[in-house]
Formats: sequence, C-alpha cells, structure tokens
Amino acid sequence: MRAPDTNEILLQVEGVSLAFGGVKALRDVSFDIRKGEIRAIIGPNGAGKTSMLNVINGFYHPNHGAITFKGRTRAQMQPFEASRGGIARTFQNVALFKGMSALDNIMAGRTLKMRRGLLWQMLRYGPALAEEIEHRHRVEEIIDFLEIEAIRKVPVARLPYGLQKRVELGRALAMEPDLLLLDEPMAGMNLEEKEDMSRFIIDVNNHYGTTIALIEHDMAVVMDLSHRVAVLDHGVKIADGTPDEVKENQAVIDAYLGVAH
Amino acid sequence: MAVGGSFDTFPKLLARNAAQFSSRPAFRHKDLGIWQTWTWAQVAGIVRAYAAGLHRLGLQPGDTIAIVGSNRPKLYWTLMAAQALRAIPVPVYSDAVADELAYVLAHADAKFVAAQDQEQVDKVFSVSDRLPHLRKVVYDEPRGLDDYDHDRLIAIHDVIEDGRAALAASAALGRQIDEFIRQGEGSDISIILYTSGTTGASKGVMLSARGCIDAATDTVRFDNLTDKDVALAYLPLAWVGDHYLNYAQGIIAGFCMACPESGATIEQDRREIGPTFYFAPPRGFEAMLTRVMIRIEDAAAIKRRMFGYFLGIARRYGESILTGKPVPLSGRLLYALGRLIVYEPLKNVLGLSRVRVAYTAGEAIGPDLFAFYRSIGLNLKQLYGQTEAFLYVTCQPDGEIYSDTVGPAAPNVDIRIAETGEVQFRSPGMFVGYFKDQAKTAEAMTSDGYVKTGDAGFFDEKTGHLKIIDRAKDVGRLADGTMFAPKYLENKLKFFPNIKEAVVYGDSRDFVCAFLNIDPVAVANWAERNNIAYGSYQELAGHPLVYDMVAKDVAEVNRSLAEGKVLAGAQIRRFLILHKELDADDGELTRTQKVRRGFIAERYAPLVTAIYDGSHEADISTEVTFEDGRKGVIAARVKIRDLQTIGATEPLGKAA
Amino acid sequence: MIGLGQFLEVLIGGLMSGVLYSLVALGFVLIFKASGVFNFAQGAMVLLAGLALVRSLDLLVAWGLPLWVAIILGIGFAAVIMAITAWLIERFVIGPLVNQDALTLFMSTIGVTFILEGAAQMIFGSDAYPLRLFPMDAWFLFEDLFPGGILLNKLDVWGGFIAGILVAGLAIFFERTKTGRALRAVADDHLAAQSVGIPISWIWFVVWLAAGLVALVAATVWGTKLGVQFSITFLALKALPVLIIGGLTSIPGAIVGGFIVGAGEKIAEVFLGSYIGGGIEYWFAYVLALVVLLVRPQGLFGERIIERI
Amino acid sequence: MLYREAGQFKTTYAEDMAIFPIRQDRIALGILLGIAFVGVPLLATFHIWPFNSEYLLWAILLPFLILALAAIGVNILVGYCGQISLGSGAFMAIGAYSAYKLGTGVHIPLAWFGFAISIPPLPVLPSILLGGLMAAIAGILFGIPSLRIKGLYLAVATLAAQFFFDWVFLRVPWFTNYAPSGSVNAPRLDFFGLAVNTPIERYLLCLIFITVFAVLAKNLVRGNLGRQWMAIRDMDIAAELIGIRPLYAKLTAFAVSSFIIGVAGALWAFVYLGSWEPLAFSIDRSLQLLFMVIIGGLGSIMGSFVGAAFILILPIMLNLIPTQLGVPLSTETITHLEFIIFGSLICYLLIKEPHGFARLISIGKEKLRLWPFPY
Repeated sequence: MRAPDTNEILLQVEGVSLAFGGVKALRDVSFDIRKGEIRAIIGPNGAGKTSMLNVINGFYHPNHGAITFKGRTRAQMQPFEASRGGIARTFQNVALFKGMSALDNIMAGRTLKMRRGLLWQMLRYGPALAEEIEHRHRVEEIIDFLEIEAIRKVPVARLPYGLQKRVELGRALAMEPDLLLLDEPMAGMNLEEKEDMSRFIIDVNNHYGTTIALIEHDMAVVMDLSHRVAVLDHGVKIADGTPDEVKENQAVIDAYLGVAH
Repeated sequence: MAVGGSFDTFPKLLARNAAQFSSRPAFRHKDLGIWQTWTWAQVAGIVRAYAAGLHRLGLQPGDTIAIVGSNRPKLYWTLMAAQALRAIPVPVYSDAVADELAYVLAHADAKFVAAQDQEQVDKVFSVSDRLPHLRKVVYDEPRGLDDYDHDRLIAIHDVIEDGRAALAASAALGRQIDEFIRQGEGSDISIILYTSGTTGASKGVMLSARGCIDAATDTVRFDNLTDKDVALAYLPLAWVGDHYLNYAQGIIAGFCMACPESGATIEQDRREIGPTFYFAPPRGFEAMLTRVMIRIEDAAAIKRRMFGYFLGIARRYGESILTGKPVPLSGRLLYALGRLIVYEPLKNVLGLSRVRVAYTAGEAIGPDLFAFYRSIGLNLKQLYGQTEAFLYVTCQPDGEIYSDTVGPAAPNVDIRIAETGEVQFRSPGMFVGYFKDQAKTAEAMTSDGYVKTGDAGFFDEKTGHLKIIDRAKDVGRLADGTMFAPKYLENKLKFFPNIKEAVVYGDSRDFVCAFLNIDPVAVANWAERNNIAYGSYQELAGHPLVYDMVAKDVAEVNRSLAEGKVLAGAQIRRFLILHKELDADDGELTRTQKVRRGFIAERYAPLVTAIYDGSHEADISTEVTFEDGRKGVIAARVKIRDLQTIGATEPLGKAA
Repeated sequence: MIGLGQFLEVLIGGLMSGVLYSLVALGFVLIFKASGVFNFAQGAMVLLAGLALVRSLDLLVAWGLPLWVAIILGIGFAAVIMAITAWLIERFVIGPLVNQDALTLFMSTIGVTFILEGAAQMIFGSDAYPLRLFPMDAWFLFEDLFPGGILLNKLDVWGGFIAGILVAGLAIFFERTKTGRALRAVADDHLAAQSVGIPISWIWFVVWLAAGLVALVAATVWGTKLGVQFSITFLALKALPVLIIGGLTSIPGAIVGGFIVGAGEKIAEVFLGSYIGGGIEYWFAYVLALVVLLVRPQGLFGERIIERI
Repeated sequence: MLYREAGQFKTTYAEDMAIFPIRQDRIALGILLGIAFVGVPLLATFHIWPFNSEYLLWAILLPFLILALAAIGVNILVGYCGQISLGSGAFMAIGAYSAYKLGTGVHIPLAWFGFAISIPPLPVLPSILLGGLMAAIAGILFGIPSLRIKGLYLAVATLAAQFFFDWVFLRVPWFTNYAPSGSVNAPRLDFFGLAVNTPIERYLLCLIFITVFAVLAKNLVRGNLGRQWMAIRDMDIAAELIGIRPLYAKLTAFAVSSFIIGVAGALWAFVYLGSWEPLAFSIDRSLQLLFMVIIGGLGSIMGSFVGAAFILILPIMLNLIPTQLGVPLSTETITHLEFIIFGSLICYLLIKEPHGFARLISIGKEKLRLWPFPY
C-alpha cells in the first residue's frame, strides 16, 4: 500500500474533552491526521470512538479543546458546515435515504456541487439539465468504481446490508471530500464483504488520494489497512503509532483483553 | 452487400464501412449506466489513431499482440488496429490461469499485450520472465493501476491520444498508416486463435484474412444480416465463435456489436439492447430455460396454468407455424393468442423478441430444449463447425430445422465422410495451419487438402443433413462390423427426462445394450402421480412399471435409429436399470460428470456378462462411498429387459 | 373602562372553561405518555362517549326508569362503548403500527377520528342532544363588592371539581398501580417494557380505555354545557394547543395549559376583541401555542427533547 | 405483458432520466392527454354521453383538476419533505383572497400618514399567480417553526395557520372588500382577452394549469431540490452531513407547496366556485387534501391525481350504487359512510401500503413489465 505523500497535517485534534451530563465520553484526547493517509481510531466498545467522529464533524461540541482542520481552528460548527469544509462520513448503522434509489442516494451526495436554483430546476432545461447530466456522469463513475452497476436503480431499502454500506460509501465519495470519516465500515459484514470493503477503502485512498479516518473495534481489519493507528479506551488515548507499534503496546493488549484499570 | 476481392482484409472493410455506414452504430458498450455508442466513422478514426499510436510504440507488421480480457470496444479496436498494421492479434481466454496465459503468450512470441484491467495486467507481469519478446502492455481500465510503474505499461486511451496527436502533427505518419492498410493482402494471417487446451497443449490456429472474410461473407448472405442488425458481444474474445459471429460478420455486414456492462448484468443488458442475431451454446439455452421454469414456479397458480397450457399449444403448433407447415385454423388462433399473452412477453423479458436468427452449437442439444425455443417462435438453428474451419462447416437453413442434425454443408463448403466415418471438409475459411507446428498441421490435413474434423458423422438420407454422432476415435463397431456410436446413443437416451445417465456397450459385441440410471426426481414425481409405493431408490429403480416406462423411451431411441440407415444396426437389444446412481465419488463418472464406460464395465462385470449371456436377472454387489465418506456394500438383483429391435433395411456402414 | 369585577369574572370564567380543555387534554397526555401517539381522535372520542351516553339516557328514561338508575346504566353503557372502541383501535390500528414513526401514527389517528365521527353519528344520530347532568344555574359572588357580583357557573365548578378528581386519580394510577408503572416503562422504552414481560398490547388497551373514560367524563361536562353535538370535536381540537403549551407529557401541564388557554382567550376576546374584531377565541390558543413552540418547544412542563444520532 | 421493452435502450443520460423512459408509458400518456385535451371538449360540445349533461364537467372533472393540483402541493410538503400540514386549506384561502384583492384592486388606507397605497385591478392570470406567491410567503412564515420543531408539533403550528386565517378572512372586512354578507364574487375571467365562462372553457383552463404545474413539480422532485427534500424526510441528520441545509430544504418545500396550493385555491374560488365564503377553505378542506395524498400516495405526483379522483368519486358512488340497487341512502348516512370509509382506508393504507394507490399501481405495472414472470 502506498504511503502518504506528505507529512502535512490535515486535521489536528487538541485536548478535546466531551461529557454528557456526568458521563465523560472523551478525556483530553489529542491526535492528528496527515494528508493522504489512512488513519485508524480503534478501541474496545464504548471507548468513545464514535463520539470522536461526532466531534470532528460537528454533531457534538467539545467542552474543552480545539480542532484545527485545513489550518482553520474552530470551536463549534454545524454538521453541514463540516460537509462544506470537505468532511464526509459514513455511519456505523447505515444512514441511507431509505425512500430513494441507490443512484439518487449518491446523487444527493453531489448537492454541494450543484449550483442551479429552484426556477432552473423547475424547468429542467438547458443549464439545469446539463448540470444534472454532468453530475450523473460523475456519480456513474463512482458506481462503476464501487462495482454496484447492477443495483443502480434499486431502492436502497431492498438492498442487503453489505451493499447498503457500499452505497453509503458512494454517497460520501460523491462529495469529493478532503477527509472521509468511516464509522466501523466493516461492522456486521462477512469475511468476503470485509475484504471487498478493505479493497475499496485502499483504492479510494490511492485513486482519489482521499485522507481517510476510520473507526473499528476489530483490530485485525485495521492493521493491514491503515498507515497509523490511534487507540482509545474509556475516552482516553492510550496509544498512537504504526500498526506494528500499536500491536506491541502493552496498554493496548490489556485494553483488548479487558484487564481492569 | 457485395464484398468484392478489393476488400480482402478487415482494415479495408473498416474503411469501407466508415464510408458506407458512416453514421450507423458500430459498437455499443453499457458503461456508466448508458449505452455509449460509436459509429463506424468514429471507430475508423479511433482505430487509425490507435494504430498510429501502436506503430510509434514499435508494433511492426508480422508482430503478434495478445489480447486478454472480456468483450470491450477497446479490445476489439485493438484487433482492428493490429490488423491495420499487418500485425497479428492473438486473443486469449480472460479466465486463463497464469500458466496457460504464459504458454500461449510465449508460444505466440507476443510482443505486445492488450489487457482489460488490473487483474489481467497482474497475470501478465506475474509470468513476464517467461515472455522474452514482451515489449509493452496496454490496458483498458486504469482502476488500481495508478501506482504501477508505467515504463512497460500504458493505457490504451493514452496510446490512442498519442496516435491522434502524432497524426495531427505529421501527415507522413498518416500516409504510412494508410500504406500499411493498402499493402494488406488476403493472404495475410489475420488472426491466431488458440484452441482451448482440453486435449494436450493448445494449438494456435492461423486464419488468413481472405479466408475469414470469404467465409463470413457467405454466412452473412446466408442469414442476410445487414447494418440494421445488432449482436450482443458476450462470447469469449478468444473463441472462434466470437471472432466469427460478432467481429467478422459484424464488419462485413456492418452491424452493431453491443458489449454488456459486466458479467453480472448480461441478462439485463440483453433485454435492453434486444439483439437481432444471437448465439449461445446449448447449456446457455438450457440455463435460460431452467431459470424461466424456476421463476414461473413462483407465479400464481392461474398464471402457471395459463403458461403451461400455452406452452402446450406452442409445442403442438409452434414448430410447424415457424417452418410454414399447414396448421388448422383453431391452432393458428390459439397460437396467436399464446403469442400475445405468453410467447412474445416471455421472449421480450428474455430479450430475445427481436432476434431474427439464433444459433447454437458445440454439443448435442436436447430435442425438448430445442423445440421449446423454436415453438415460442425463436428462429433457433444449429450449426456445426470448428476453429480450423473458422467456425462454419454446416448450418441449418431456415425451414429445414431438426434437433438431431446440424444441417447441410454451409455455402461453398465441401464435406465428405471418410470410410472411417470421420467428417472431412474443405471450406473458404479453412485454416492456414497451426502456428509454429508443421507436424500437427500435417496431421490435421488429408493429402488431398481436406481438414479432418475428428468427428464421426453421416448424412441423414431423409433430410440430407449432416448428423454428428461422436468423436471419431470413440466410434466402435459391433462384431458384425455395424457402426455404433456409444455417445450418440447415450445422448439420445439422456434426452428423456426419466433417464439421468446411460452407458452403452457393444463395441465388438453381437449387439448393443444399455445400463441406465433413472432420474430420481422425475421418476419419483411420476411414481407419486401414479401412486406407486417404493421404499428406496433401489426399489424404485427395480420397479416393473418403471422398467415399462423406460422401455418405451429406449424403444423410441431404437425407432429413431431405424429411420436412419447408418446406425439402424446399432439398436439397443437389451437394457437394465442400475440399482444405484452412478457417482463421481465411486469413480464411475469423471468430475465433469462424464461416464467412464471402461471402469463401469469392470465394476459391473457380472451385469455385463449377464446381459450378453441372455439371462434375465443378475446379482451384483458393489462397494459404495456414502456422503460422509464411509464405505459400504450394496447388493441387488438387477432385472434385464429385452427389446424388439425395429427391423431396418440392410444397414449400411458395414466395413466394406 | 372595564371594572375589576368584570375582569375577575372574565378571568374566572376563562379559568373554568380552561378546565374543560384540560379534561380533553388529559386524554391526549395519557396516550402520548404511554405510546408516543399524538391522538388526534381524542375529540372524536368525546363526541362518541357523549352521544352514547345521552342517547342511551334518553332511551332509558323513555322506558320509564328512574333518572338515577338511567344515569348509572347510561354511563355504564357509554363506558362499555369506550372500552370496545379502545380495544378495536389497539387491535386494528395502533397494534399493527407499533414501531412506526410518530408521523404515521399521528395520521392513523386522523383516520380513526373519521371512523369514530362517522360511526358515532351513524349509530346515535347527528343532531344536537341536550344533556342535563349538572345544574346549569350560577352563583353570584361578592355582590356587595361589585355591582351585580361575579357570575360563577355551577357547571364550571363541577367541571373543575371533576377535573381535580381525575388528576388525583390518574396520579395515583401512574404512581401506585402496577399497570400505571408499566405504562411509564412503556413510554420510556417499548423494548425494555416488553422484556420485563408486560404485554404491550394490554398496556395500550388500558391507555386507550383510560383516555376513553376521560373523554366520557369530559363529555358529561361539555354535553351539559353545549349539548352533545358534532361541533364538540372542534372544541376538543383546542386541547392540542393546550398540550403544546403545557408540555405533551405532563399531566399538570395539561391542567395549567388549560387554565392559560381558557383565561387567555377569554381575556383577549374581551379586551382585544373589540379592537381587532371579535372571535379571537377561535385562533388565540393556536397562535399562543405557536409562540410557545418557538421559544420553548417542549412546552412549560414538558421534558427536554434531546436530539439523538 | 403490454410492455415490450427489449430494444429500448438509452444512449444518453437525458433519455435515461426522462420522466417516462418506457415507450409504452409515453404512448399511454399521449393517449390520455389526447382524451383530456381533445376528446372531452369534443364530447362535451356535442353533448355526447357521458357529457350529455354538464354534471360530469362541473361536479367531477373541474373540482378533480383543481383539487389534484392542490394535492400536488400538499404532497410536495408532506410526501416529499415529510413535513405534516393541517393548514393547507388556509393556504388555499390565502391564494384565493389575495388573488381576489389583486383582481379587484388593492387599496390600503394609511390614515396616519394621510395617504393610501392603491393598486389598480390586475388581470386574472397575474392575480392568480401573485395569489400563489402570497401563499408561498405565508407558507415560509409558518414553515419557520419547522426548523425547531418536528412533525407532531408542526401539525399544531399549521393548525394555527388554519384557524388564524379562517378568522382573518371572516372577520377582517378589508379582505372581502367590505361585502356585508362576507361572501365575495370572483372578477370575470378573461385571459388575454379570451373570456372563460362555459364549463368546457373552465375545464380547459384548469387542465392547462395542472398540466403545466404537474410537469414543473415533477421536474423539481426528480431534481437536486427534490432529492434534498426526500433526504430531509428520510434521515435529516445524514442529510445535513452531505451538506444539505435544513433551513433551505424545508423552507423551499413550504414555499413551493404553498405556492401551488395557493394557485389551486385561487382557481377553486375563481373558476369553480365563482362566489365563496371562508368556509370553503376550512380545516375540513385541509384534512380532505391530506387524505388525498395519503390515499393517493405520499411522495408521488401521480398519486395526487389518484387520491383526488378517489376522494371525489367515492361519495358519488355511495350515492349512485345504493340508488341503483333500489336502497337510496339519506345524504346524512352517505356523509357518515364516507367518513368511515375514508378513515378505515387511511388506517388500512398506512398499515399495509404507506405509499398508497400510486404504489399499488406501480406494483401492477412492474408485474406487467415482467409478465409472465412474478418477479
């Protein structure tokens, strides 16, 4: 697998803490994501992985700490602002638009790129049609890339889980994000599906040069996929480094064996 | 359209098409969700640029360029571009494993390889150390190839663009390309097709440009294909069938080759594009029919009944209506109704409703299967051919269709039957020789220039059509010298739904006899319907009523044999139904489910003796392997049935 | 210039009529608490209960039964009707729609509304039927303080009294009884409730029954005030804003909301109506609710609505 | 079975994204339009059955067209964007009264400033469209709460709109030009000098309106905006994540929806009723429209037509059939039956087929396409 071209830092998380009432989901977590790398955030269930993602793309607003994305440090923002900034994301339990076809779901991912206003769309003529076609073409390339031609026009609700995950990835790719957050992309998949998904993730990283941050609790998957791995446990970062380093790390081993703290 | 001698190579024809059918579609490819389309004029332009590009990469006349991948316009264009440069394209089966690939590429001295995608590129590079001549690999789909080192690798798209730029830059290059095309002669080797290496190492069949074109021109006339036609290009590129039916005929008739989106979408794509010329091997049609039946099973009861009823109607009248035989008015009306609510919709869903001409070939096709498609109004015909002939040896003209013949000699093909019963032919398309293999070439030819097919067959005197009965080497003779073709008989027997497997003996014996396996499913259903009680397969197999039923089938086979002179002597005199199913685990079948006649003869020796010494039953005990791998012995007393053979006129085919 | 007396009178009158809204609102709250269903049909249930009661009453009286017997039987009959209704709704509408999104459930109750209104009027007739269960005359208080005193309808007092009892009853029901606690469990989390082994269908039946009985009570008061007739359903609709203001899940909220709406719209009617044209009552409650929604979506007493991801 | 799709392939995205990609559908539609635009008027002019009386035009076709238009509006909001509305009637009213005011001349006396704003009467067409515009503006205003509150709460907000405007048009005489009875009369309908009076003319007018609007609406819902609406409907959080601004998506839905409903309201008042009172746009109307989209099919333009047709025809059937059977029902019983049937149907559909008749139709169509196969 290709190594990231630069050490330029795309996203910097500094001393982020997050609490719901009494529950501390994250405690003073800091790490960075470099441009063009595949960055894994792993940890046992309830380690605060998803909370971390939610902080990054603006669902949760951290109580302390700051996040610097593309050189801009910010305290708070709305999810759709994050998406404007170039952060895309998939969910642990697929969050597709159930009433729409796979194609429309991915097309929806192009929203930010589409400019024509209400009246043009209403006429669906000239520039409006041209725009629609242009984006359809881009979306078709993604469909081709993810090898889901056969289910293009099927309502996503009818698709098996594995394919839904793929469509969701497609929707995220359609945004041409700078940073792609994947929340347990392999959750609930059989081995074959997992291998497919890993291949797609690597290809995305190679082909589009997209920076990817993915969460997994299954270490095995992550190790041969990612350039660097950060390990969370009970909301605290307990390790950070290359897969091999992390594998050796005692704290990590304990955390996964569930040794009492 | 007349294809005069002036058009004796494909590049010249392409130029003609660019002029004659300029704006007609030449290629379609379901890609990115729509049918991307290229007209003949466009294709000619692209191919010219492509040729220029390849030329600049160093592809010389006489060089070979291998093509590995599934049906993609760019790969077809590679064929065209190579031929334009008088280089020789060598398509290779895309599912070939690295070793086979290595063998062919090495044997063909491939200097260039055109690969479809990463998978194929990887395969090529994995064996590149065995390919001394390999200069460059060009590829169609860039996916995943981004960070490969590109000094031996280049995208076809880039080659074309480079060529286009170069052509724009220098008129000289353009003239040079045109010169190559002009210089091209009918005697040039147009393509080398490697026969799939089922028997020994695969051989490279060299075909001349004129040969290809003349042969294809004849059949294009024969089926009057025109630029209005469309073919679904889904057959393996490396198979003569695709090169002939789609590529050669396509260029000559100027019809459109439509490439499916992917293997998974062929069904859908066939329905969308609605081909007018269609080929599939018998198993292809069989699979289609099976799917039809399965899907219908899930339909509502009324629908099922209606479907069944109208298929009945079709069976009764369809064939005759298609071949224009007289049919009672009531029949015509019912059939018309059936057309409206079953046949046409069915063909439509299958994407066959626009098909004018459909062919099948490669193996014997079951009469029922064949009849089914014919009866719903699909003009399905059989042809017989082989790579060495550039496909066609015989084909069935409209209106003379029989499930058990392969038709009369194709236009300008000259067929004869050797004393050995082997079919031999001379045809316009016949091959020049095997690449780098004089010896084999010599073997394959007769002294007087006929090609040996290695198949045994005879002309059915009623229809005058050729009947292929078996591989020549398998054909045996009874003690009295009567010709006898076990496989032919076995196939005939197996076409009956009740008979699953059949093994026929008779070589250097007095008469022919058969060991049969009943089809447990079919027969069990039958037993249920006629409430016949039975405890086990063995019991069912031994049941007298079952014997009666099967006897009818066998008698049927004999009757059909009696109709023809040649095999009339080889009728089945006695048969028995085996007490157990022939099973690959017991070594009775090959893993590909072919019967191992010899082995079975040894294993069931007592039965063989019994059946020839005229006794009416025999005891047999055989060791068997159960599902779980345990071994056990089953013993049984197997009955033997005699059959009246139908007296025929003094059989021919005796050794003279 | 409007005197204090008149003001008090209006205020009290408003508060009292507010109680009537509360009576219907209570029904909504019950169902919403337990099943998260926003029951548009509550008004229709009031109509149904009222018609069942008044018609049977007329009949029984016509048969010459003594009034008090008739009343008991009539109420009993109406109660049975509401029980059947509750069962049918649970069995055929809410049951099948379990775990559907709130919007679907809401629309289904609109469907129920129409069924009930149609059926009720078809069976029991569609005229206005006078109901006389409570005294209609009024007291005049503080006549020495204010000229003419302050008018106070006995009926309104009765209504307040009954509402009080109902609230107390419900409070006890929710806090003390097993089913009551089960209801709260269900409200919090269906699966959890199922896992503790409470048959959810039973729970919901009970809820709808309770709502039905509350509707019956409301009907007795309202019927007496306005006569039992179709238009009751519209007044019942006003319980919606009452809820929004009080908070969907809060029983006290329903009461307070009722007071606010009742008093508010009366006062507005009297003191603003003259300037911007009468009939403010018609919309005042809704607009007030709208305002509350904008500043405090969960209402005065409602639990905070937390966005989950 | 009727479909013969083999050989119908798409070579451009434009073809592939057409409203009716299948040839047979286009043919069917063509025939339908032919009947609607040519057949009906011809039959009607020569009083050929079933147009021998004007009943069919007046009592069925005209209301059908206008209510179908309104239903399209409601469907955009409820079906596509998932925002419940019980105030559609109010928006029809706003359309109607605004159009009425603009059509009869607006006079706003600003006593304190000592002058008055006066707009001369506008021609009918602009007044109708501006009426729609007014409704759209009101729609946006009452849609704003939808940003903070979800479904059920929104229902109440829209109810507020309903009752408030009922009252406004009832009690503020300015809107009714101080008509003592509170009932107002539409200005005479002429479009570019063509007077529209006879039922046929009115029918054609409405037909043109709905055809145009149906196409425009269809274009919207299958375009980027439509996808945004449906995204908000299906999973608003995910929608935000791909850059959809809830504010924009929801308010456009409210605006477009109310605009169409407003225009429908204006047509209802001008073309169908001629003279009307606020009652014509009461909450009953709102519920009726809501039923149309639920029954016809949430999230389907075609469904809006189906729903409207059903809701209009059922009562007539209820009236007709028993009479044919010789057991005529009293008008009351019929209304009650209507109530029960509509109610039951709503519940049934919500349980069995949340996408209404439209889905049933498209399922049937799929069956025909795959005939003789079941799938």
